[in-house]
Amino acid sequence: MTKIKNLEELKQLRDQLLSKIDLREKGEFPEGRIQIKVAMSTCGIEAGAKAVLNSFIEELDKRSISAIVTQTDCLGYCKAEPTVEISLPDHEAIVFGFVDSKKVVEIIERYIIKNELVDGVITPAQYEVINNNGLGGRVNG
Amino acid sequence: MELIKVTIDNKVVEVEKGTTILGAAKKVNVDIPTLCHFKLHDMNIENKPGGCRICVVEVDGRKNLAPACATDCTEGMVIKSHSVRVINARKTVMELILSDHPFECLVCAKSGTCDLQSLAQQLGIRKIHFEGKKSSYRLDTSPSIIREMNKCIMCRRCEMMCNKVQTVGALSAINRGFDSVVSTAFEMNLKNSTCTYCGQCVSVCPTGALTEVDDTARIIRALADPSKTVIVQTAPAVRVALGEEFGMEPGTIVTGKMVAALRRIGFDQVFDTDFAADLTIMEEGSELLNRLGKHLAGDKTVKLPMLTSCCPAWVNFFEKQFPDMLDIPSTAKSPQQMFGAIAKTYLADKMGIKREDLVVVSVMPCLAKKYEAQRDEFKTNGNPDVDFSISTRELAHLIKQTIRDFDSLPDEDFDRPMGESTGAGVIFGTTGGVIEAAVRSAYELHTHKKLPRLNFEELRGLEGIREATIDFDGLPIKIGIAHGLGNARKLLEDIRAGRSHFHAIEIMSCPGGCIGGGGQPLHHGHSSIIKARQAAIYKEDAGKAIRKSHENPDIIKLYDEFLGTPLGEKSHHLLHTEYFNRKK
Amino acid sequence: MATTEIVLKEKQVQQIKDICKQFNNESGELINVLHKTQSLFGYLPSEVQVVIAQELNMSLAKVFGVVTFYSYFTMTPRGEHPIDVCMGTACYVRGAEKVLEEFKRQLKIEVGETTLDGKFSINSLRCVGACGLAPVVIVGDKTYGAVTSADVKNILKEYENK
Amino acid sequence: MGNYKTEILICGGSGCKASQTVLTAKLLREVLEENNLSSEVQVVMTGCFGFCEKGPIVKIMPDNTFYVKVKPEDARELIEEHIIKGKKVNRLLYVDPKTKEIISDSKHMGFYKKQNRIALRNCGVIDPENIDEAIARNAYTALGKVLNEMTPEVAIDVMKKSGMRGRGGGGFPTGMKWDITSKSPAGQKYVVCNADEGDPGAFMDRSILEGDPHSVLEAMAICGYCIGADTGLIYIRAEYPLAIERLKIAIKQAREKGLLGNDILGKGFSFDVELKYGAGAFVCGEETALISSMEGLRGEPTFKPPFPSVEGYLGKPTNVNNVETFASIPEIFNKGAEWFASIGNEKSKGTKVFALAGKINNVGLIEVPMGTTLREVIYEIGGGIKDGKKFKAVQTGGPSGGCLTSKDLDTPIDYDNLIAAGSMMGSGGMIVLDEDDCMVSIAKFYLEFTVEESCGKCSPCRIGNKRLHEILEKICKGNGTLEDLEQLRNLSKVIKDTSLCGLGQTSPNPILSTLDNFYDEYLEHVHDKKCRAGVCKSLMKYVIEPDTCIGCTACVRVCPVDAISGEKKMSHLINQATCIKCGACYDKCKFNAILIK
Repeated sequence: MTKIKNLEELKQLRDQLLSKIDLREKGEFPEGRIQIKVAMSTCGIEAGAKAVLNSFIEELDKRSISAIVTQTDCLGYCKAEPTVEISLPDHEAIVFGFVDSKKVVEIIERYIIKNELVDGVITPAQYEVINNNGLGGRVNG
Repeated sequence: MELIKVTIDNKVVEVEKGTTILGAAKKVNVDIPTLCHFKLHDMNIENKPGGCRICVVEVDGRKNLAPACATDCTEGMVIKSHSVRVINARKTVMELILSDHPFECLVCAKSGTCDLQSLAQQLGIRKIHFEGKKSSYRLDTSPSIIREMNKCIMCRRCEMMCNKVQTVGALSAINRGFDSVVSTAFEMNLKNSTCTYCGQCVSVCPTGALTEVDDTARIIRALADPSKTVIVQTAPAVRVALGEEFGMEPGTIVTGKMVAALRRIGFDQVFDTDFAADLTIMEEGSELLNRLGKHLAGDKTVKLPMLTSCCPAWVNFFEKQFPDMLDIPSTAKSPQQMFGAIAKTYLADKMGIKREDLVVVSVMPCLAKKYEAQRDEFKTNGNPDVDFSISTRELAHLIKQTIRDFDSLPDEDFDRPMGESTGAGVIFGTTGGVIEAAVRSAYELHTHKKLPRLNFEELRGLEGIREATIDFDGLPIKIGIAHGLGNARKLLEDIRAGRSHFHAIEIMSCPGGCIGGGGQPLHHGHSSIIKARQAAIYKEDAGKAIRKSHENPDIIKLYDEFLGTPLGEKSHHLLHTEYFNRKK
Repeated sequence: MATTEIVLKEKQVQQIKDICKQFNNESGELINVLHKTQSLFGYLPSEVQVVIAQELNMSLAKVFGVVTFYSYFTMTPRGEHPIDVCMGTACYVRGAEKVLEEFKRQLKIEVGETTLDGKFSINSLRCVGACGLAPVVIVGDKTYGAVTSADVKNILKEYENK
Repeated sequence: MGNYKTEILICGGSGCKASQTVLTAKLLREVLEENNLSSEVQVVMTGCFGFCEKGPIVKIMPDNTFYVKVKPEDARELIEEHIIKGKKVNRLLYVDPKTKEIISDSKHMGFYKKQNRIALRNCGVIDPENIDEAIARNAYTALGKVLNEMTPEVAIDVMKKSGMRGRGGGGFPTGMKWDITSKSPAGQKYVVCNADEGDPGAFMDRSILEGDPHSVLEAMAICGYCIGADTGLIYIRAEYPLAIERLKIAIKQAREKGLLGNDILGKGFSFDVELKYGAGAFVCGEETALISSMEGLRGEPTFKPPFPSVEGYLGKPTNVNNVETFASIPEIFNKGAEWFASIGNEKSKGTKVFALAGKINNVGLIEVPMGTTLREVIYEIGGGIKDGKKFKAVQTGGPSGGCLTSKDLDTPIDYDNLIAAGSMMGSGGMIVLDEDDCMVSIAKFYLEFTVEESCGKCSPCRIGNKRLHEILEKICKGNGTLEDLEQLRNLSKVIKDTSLCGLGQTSPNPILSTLDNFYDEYLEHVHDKKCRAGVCKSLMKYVIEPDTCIGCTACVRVCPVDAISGEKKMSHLINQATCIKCGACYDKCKFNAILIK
């Protein structure tokens, strides 16, 4: 291990290392952060939810966007799997259906970065919370 | 030195910064009782653990009481030494201490001289409001010292003496809390420990926890036995301290009364260890000259410096802790043992009795002498050269048991031949005295010239380690003096490391030498008493007609009639000894 | 001290000497030396203390004074299955004393003692920091939580045939 | 690194480790491996989360899900359900005892809501064995800031302005202590961290060292810079092997990074830290005794003055602070003295960590702003008294402290208020007592502790505490008299007034405060020979209520001395002569048929 020579180096190192505990920092204080929940129930996994989750992490990373990407239980809309719930700060959470890797890029580029409307949104009114086992408990938080 | 003002019991006093409340109180004659605190001012010896909490006083603005012995005065301090709160606290603490102390005062060896007892009296303790478990320890009896730790109050004075002053390390506080006590390693018997029997622990113990083995009853029995002839020898330091036991001023010389008392007690002959001290000088002085001569002639097998060997605790010390250096001390026996060896041969012959029928008693300022007398190498067919050795304190007890008025006894002289002594023999009783006596004789024996002076001020004093160079007519003799085994250790370690430049070193185990011995009347921490004894020793010396050992006519006669020459065959056999590795 | 006398093997003496040397034979390091030595021997018999005193050039009485001051140091070997009963306040108010009493009763030994067969020894500890599990008993490496006096028999049974 | 999608934090504090979290972590990793998830999910062993009652704690991030009482056998389900399926394992989630609502975000739990974690900021968050995680959480930036921007005087001034007071018990202003040590003549000086946590029932220092050792090391270095010391010593209990291990790792890693050693951060300041071990002596928490012990001696205190700041370790000026004090310090420099001073109340600033234990629902380690009331701590954070029993008292300050009662519940907790109420802050032990606790026995318990831990140097503590304990034993045996009660009070006062060190000066507090607050209970013991809590064996007996006993024989089977007899399905009887009052039957009886009389 090389020695840290001065305060600047220490601060640089700290900034690099932040990613190491990023998950914890973000998870503890999700308020004011972009939260992406990928439904990972059996139906979701079959429909490719895992690949979607990975794409989100990769694509966000590429763009250096800090977001909390978690998995959640079935969002109750099995026919539209893979489904993803996205909540932006100061916005109502919305759910996208039939998400694939391409859609992931679109959601990031357009909805997350530019805040434009993107196709594939299942409006909240269309479903109810069926299973309160979902991570976060309430979807409309 | 910065001066600060404090108020004690409404009296304003100015003291130097760094003065304790206790010190300031003394200045204005306010008596604050102490128990664990102990100080020998002139010898840099102090025990100040702040543990007993008897000396607590009230200090304005302080939330709890302050121990006067350990609290330094600060500017403007206002102190109350006997407020209701203080008195209540002191009495309660005293009662607590007594609640863990046997109530055997009437039959305790320390009764009458016990600090705890007098303090209880001073504080007016009439009832002990607490009862509960009392500490219980095994009685430990050694040849010299008895440890009865049920009576220990954890003042830690003995521990301080044994470790800081003497560096003997036989004692330490052990366990903790209520079970804590001062003890030996593994609570072994003192006789198996590194103890040298110097008795300094006994001389500072405020209670009956540490006392000497009392041999007076055995002496009374011997005196009553018609088949025995009982003779006694008295060490030089005894005569300048014994008077204290009878209320006399410290430093009072009671040689004549002591001799008279011993006769009245029933000793058949009363002799003087000073005679044997002169004999020691003959042997030790000759040995020094012999070793010096060989050394100067280039004989590398001869070790220098030569160390004196008349102090038995010192002998125990190096046998137990420096067994690699057994060839450095002089082989001359101590005066007590030279006396015994001569008494049981030369004297017994003269008196026409068998050695078994001659009982030799010694009165010593020392507890280690008891052990020394019991050493196997000082016995012939199991019969010891010295049968019993008692301390100055024991002699006082013996006198008190038999004589009503010590004060009004006439002055009497020692018996001859072993009662004749010189000033050189007398000064054995103080630190620096043995080497001064040796110088007086060695100079003349070496140079064959008369000494230009008799008093060697450069060898006197109470500094722990002293050194001086004495001109032996062109030959500078470098002399070292140490008293207190801690100081002795320093010189020994120098020798071991090859740093020592001395030709001869005098070592006395007890601070002050024999005048401060473990068998002396208790000085209760007043170093002025030790100083007064020292002054008396030199006064006794100055008053002697003969002040050089080799001029003692009875010594000259002894060599003529019996021994031959110093270091001769007979001398070697009777007056010299060997040392043993007693390290465990 | 009623400890059985032992004779140290030369190798063991050397081990103690090595430990002392690691700490530069400094008497100020006595406590560290005692820790290391105790972890080697399991306890600090007098023979061990003799070597330490010699190596650190200090009085044996002082070494013994230190050993007997600290409750962590022991001069008696612990049992094969040392039982530590936490007597921290949290455990005490949740009944640790009864548990301790029961261990003492079952094994017929006092705190700090070892059973004659050398199997068990009992010690009381001051707070092991597992207050959520109070009362806590540790046997060897195993921790038992929420122990009641009725559990004692079963806990001992686990070790009886080991 | 940084590529993990999920992290499973599992408590590696001593308490939870006792519940096999090492095994749980191993199993979690194995199941992850089985499912090829090792590269996506990381298991991190952290320090203590504090909520010990519910331990072992497992927290999954970034999902922010807080699982409680997780056993090794739960590992598979956690991975297969939560990690793979995204399904929370409900049975391992925390249920609010009042609302019965499932809460998975710890911030919303009563236990955490009112807490403000400064000293504990990294505990349960980072892997204490990985300096990178500490650095990511700002470790050593405060040191860097001090070295770059401040002279020692300025830095000491920050400490003074922060109002920080020693968290070890006395509450001496930390800045002032540093100032005094810095002004002692230059030369060798020492920074000592007192990690000899001896209060039975307090374990905050251990948790901090186990969970966030770097914050202590960093603060010691800051202190070293301020007072002019290049050596730090941590005096730590040998009974804390895990904390020792983690400290050793932390010191090694800090040295490798150049954050300890020579020329730290290029500013020419050198500082290193060594460990010294305690060996089981409560009195060594007292700083002069601690120093004696560090010097290899018996841990006996010495009279002050001289204070360690003037004459300490090896006779050199020494600054002694405790673990919690040090752990709070980097944040003071990171966020400013004003920030710190804004927390707490008038005379006590910042936060204090308490070890909440005893008859309370939420046992654990908490950190609250000074000035929080006892009621908030006990009822909101602590979740109230266990088993619906009645609150009786809360003991703070351990063996040096006292008992506070319901009348003190709304007292804001700070140094001065606790003393005024007859207790003290101490190191932060907080033991809640209920109606089943005998206050005389509680006092006796503490005195027994003091008697065992007294060093024996001064007579009032050595003998006086023994006598106090004996009197209490006498009272508990039913042999006490009214004079004994008077004696207790008088002797207690003298011991406080005359003892040499803090141990003896405070050891009678448990007696005095219980005498003040529960005199009627003492009177009952003495006068009526009755122990209302049924704790004092000599003053109680177990009897079987014949009407309630159904003769299930459960008590017979559990009785260790065969004192219970009776036919099956018939009411049983306890032979009082044989009964040893162990209480096993009482604990066992499901029908409340055994009564304490």
